[in-house]
Amino acid sequence: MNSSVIVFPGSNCDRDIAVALEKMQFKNQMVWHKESKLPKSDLIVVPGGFSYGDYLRSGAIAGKSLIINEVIKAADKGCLILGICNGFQILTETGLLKGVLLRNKNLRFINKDVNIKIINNETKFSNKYKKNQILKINIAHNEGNYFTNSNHLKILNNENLIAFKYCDKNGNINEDSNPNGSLENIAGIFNSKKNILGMMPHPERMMDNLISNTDGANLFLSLLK
Amino acid sequence: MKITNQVVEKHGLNLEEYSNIKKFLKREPNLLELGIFSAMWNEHCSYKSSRRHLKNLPTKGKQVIQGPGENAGVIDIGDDDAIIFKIESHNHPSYIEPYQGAATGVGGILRDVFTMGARPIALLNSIHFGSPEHFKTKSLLNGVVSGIGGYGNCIGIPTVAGETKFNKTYNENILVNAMAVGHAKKDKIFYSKAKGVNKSVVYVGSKTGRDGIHGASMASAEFDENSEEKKPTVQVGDPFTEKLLMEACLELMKDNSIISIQDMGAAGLTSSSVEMASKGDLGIEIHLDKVPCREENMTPYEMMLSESQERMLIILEDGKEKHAKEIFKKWDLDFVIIGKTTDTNKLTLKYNGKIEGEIPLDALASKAPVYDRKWVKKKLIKSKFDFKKLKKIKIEDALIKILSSANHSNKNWITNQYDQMVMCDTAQKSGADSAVIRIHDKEKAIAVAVDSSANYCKAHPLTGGKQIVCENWRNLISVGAKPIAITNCLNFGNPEDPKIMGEFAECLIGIKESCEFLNYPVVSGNVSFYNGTNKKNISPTPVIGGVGLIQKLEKPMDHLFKKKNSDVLLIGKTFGHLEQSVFLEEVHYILDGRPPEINLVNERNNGETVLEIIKKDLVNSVHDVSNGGLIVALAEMSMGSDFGIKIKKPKNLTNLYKYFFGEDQSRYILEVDKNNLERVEKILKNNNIFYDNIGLTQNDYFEIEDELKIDIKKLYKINNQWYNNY
Amino acid sequence: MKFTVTVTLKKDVLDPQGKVVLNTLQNLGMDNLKSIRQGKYFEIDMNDIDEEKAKKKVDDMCKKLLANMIIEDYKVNKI
Amino acid sequence: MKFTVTVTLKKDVLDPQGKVVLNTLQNLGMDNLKSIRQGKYFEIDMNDIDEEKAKKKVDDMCKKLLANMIIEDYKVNKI
Ligand SMILES: Nc1ncnc2c1ncn2[C@@H]1O[C@H](COP(=O)(O)OP(=O)(O)O)[C@@H](O)[C@H]1O
Ligand SMILES: [Mg+2]
Repeated sequence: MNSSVIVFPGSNCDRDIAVALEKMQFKNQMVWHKESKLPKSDLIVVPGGFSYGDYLRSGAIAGKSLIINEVIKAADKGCLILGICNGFQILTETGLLKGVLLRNKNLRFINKDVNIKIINNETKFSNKYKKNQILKINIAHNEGNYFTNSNHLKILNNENLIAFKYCDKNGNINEDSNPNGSLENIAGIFNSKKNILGMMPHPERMMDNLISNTDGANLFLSLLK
Repeated sequence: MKITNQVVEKHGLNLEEYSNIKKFLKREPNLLELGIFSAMWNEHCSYKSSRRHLKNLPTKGKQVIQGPGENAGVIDIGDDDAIIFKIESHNHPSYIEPYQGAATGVGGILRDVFTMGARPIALLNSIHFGSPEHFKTKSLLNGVVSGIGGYGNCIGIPTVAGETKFNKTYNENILVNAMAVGHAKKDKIFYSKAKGVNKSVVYVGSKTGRDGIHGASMASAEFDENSEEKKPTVQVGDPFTEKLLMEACLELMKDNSIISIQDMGAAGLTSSSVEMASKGDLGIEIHLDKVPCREENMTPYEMMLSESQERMLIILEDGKEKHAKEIFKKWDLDFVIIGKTTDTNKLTLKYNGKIEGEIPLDALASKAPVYDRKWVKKKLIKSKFDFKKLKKIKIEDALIKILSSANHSNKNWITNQYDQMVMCDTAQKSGADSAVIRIHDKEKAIAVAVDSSANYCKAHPLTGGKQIVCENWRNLISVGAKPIAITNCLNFGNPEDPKIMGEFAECLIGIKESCEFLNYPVVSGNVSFYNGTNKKNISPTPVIGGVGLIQKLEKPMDHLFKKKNSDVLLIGKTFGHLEQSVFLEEVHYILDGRPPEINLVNERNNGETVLEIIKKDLVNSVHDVSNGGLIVALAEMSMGSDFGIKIKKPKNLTNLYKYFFGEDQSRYILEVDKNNLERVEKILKNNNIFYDNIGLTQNDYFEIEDELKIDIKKLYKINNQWYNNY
Repeated sequence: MKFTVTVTLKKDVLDPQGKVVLNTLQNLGMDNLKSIRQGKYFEIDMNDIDEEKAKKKVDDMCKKLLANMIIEDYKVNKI
Repeated sequence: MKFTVTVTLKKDVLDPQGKVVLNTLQNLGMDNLKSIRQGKYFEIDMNDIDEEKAKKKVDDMCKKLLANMIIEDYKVNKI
């Protein structure tokens, strides 16, 4: 499978995701944001980091870059798009995903391993996971507090567009297991066609038992199917 | 403007120094020149009080590629890999504006490391605050922590280790020391020494503003009526620009375009240009009208003394200008040729074609003042308290008091604000004795840790200096790393006071003794004097940052108990040294007596043996015994693990307080599986190591026979509440 | 020609920052404080001479970048 | 009684955010844009009846929390 990782000034998880993709045998290319054309890709990843320093609003300025128009076009044609952390924020800023990521409830940057539950395992991104499977996965963000209007929230629930929810290690989804104040503990969502996934946790950090665990690997394996 | 005595003094120069300036110039300096002398001759740049003492430190070793004298130290970790690292203070700015002060501290030290060609792979920090009750402490803590996190997180380098302490000695002067560690290829290391005449001098990075112009602030009254307008401004960090600058520099470093490169740190354009030219035995000519400025009407004085962040000076090979410019353009950064190297051995400053200042470089560098300041020795004070008269307190209560105190609480509240995982090579995060960072794409890893003990150093600087190096070495050993070299940040009070100068001199003697004996050279460092106010100096606080090597990272070693029914061995002798201990300080509010002595022979022997045992994969967990003594170390091994311990009461030491809370040095605790015990004991005996089998791990409880039994979950909770309640 | 722009969160959008600021101020002993909402503020200097044109441009900037119209409102003022 | 507060960086203090926003707007094709500086904005609702008292309180809030007096200036307005 061919993948492309978009690199913005201030992206800093671009190398990490590239390493993960290559480990899973993707043929990966890095794409600088000033480029006006995308290489042929089955998967486009918008990586984590602080594109443009998170200035103004996280993701806002990257959302206006040249290459993003190409990403939008590819998405419309059904190309798979994965936005991780800052990438998720950028995808909401472009409108490819609905809703917005607000400041964490405690107003502090949060980096820790949290548990998330697989809510929908019937997508191109998640078919290698079991439904309700609990993963341990690293988060690292200032603005991960997912918010959307009540209409859209209904759609998310009715159409099974919620990918993951924060939970505790026994799978309980409640305020105590919500690290950042996200609506209904949402940690990741799909668009209605389910070819776009935005998520705050970092699957690329969970690829190696020496460093953490391998709970992220199945996401990439799902995509390869 | 006329240079009066008053103007001279406001530049921090004394009259004798001023007359030397006139001698060197053979005339009176103008204001620009005076500002430059003031920047280069101040303590921070000239090391005038410390140089004589620093000279004595051991700085060489088989693995040292570059010792002190460059932007950072460089060590050899085998193959074609080098590690480049340094620690630096940003104490005063952080007290004035904690967020920006701490953030720019991180930014500054990162530049020191990537300017040498290294990609930074880890950040550490040592932060010291006043008493938690002091009215400023809380906001300083908040600001400093979010500033450190804000910069490191944004630029995408993991902040993996550090230390945080509270002590009223820092009420009016906090300490913020940041350390950066980078990785480079051995044959791709860049130095600041200029070479060749008529080479382009290039300014890259952010524009220059009126940030932190010291001299200007002091002399501002004389400038003009609008002096209020020209008040120095706080340096504001821009980690986003630094990230671009870092990537651009690393990109340019891939080929052979750069002759030399130097970040603009303290005293900005002045110190960088002077350093590059004087090291290369050349001259340098700068056209100040070309300097990219952020504000209108900036004067040459302001440009030369500005401490705007995220800037670099590069000397390029002939014909590489266009290539280099393209790289910086790609990263949206300023790139301007502002001058050239000359053969005049002078710093020549031109503005619109006119010479505004000209100074012989040796006057600024090699001939800068050096002082042999008076210093007095500190006597070892016998403790005055009577141990028998101490209030009775249960061991359990004392332990809980310590574990719930500000200084000994779990630091998750802080470290959760730092991205520790970005770059995906952090094998051991904060919370362990050392952090462990894998070298990308390789099997090997480095271990890093920072340490200080102001109480010990205050009580007896020589012993304290010795102790911190050993403690740092122990921390690296505990994760299975072979210690290689250190950097140090020496935070002291006013060096003009012989007592303070004595603390400095003696701490350095202590550091030197340990470093020499342990073959643990100093490769970089930084001195910060004048910490304190109105004759109230801080306790001497040298901070040691160590780097060690793990040849093959198979499983990271940490201090948490892994299984039940393992034997727990205490390595090293326990004498029961309670003077200057956490127990007396936190439980009885006594800070008195001598710090624990160090026997360097035992230190080395114990450490090398523990390392051997770890390498043979014979232990489940390892922890060194430090502040709080044996009981606190054992509690730390239980909290956060699923296993506790059942400790037998000691046979020979009758006083339980001394046994459990004594801070005798050179000790480690090992958790050993029953089936490995024999092999471990054999190694210990072969190496003549004193050890004791002190108990067995067990499920759920931290227990001392017939004395106490606490649920480890409860201990964990107790240990985790201070920050959240503060 | 100078304009100011204020960007504020829409009424039904959670304002975590404002809430924390409110709590903190109350803890600092500020009484009678009913509510506080936080937003962004911009001072924009335009070289245009035609006010109408300039204002339209500023309006455009807000829509295109400065405000996220899903959650935020904005106001433009000439000063 | 309602007040607005604007908090802006002091002149000469680096505004990294404003710089990036300016560049982006220019790249988006906004011409004649001379400068843009970003700050914070607060809307504060007070229960007080005495305007003077209320204003003094808001002033106090700015000094104590809302503005960082080392690098920022603030302005209070009754609306
Ligand atoms: N305590 C110390 N021990 C060893 N070397 C030191 C110490 N303090 C400073 N140095 C060395 O002196 C040189 C100048 O230090 P400094 O002025 O802090 O560097 P920079 O100009 O990069 O900020 C550096 O090479 C540094 O490593
Ligand atoms: Mg330097």
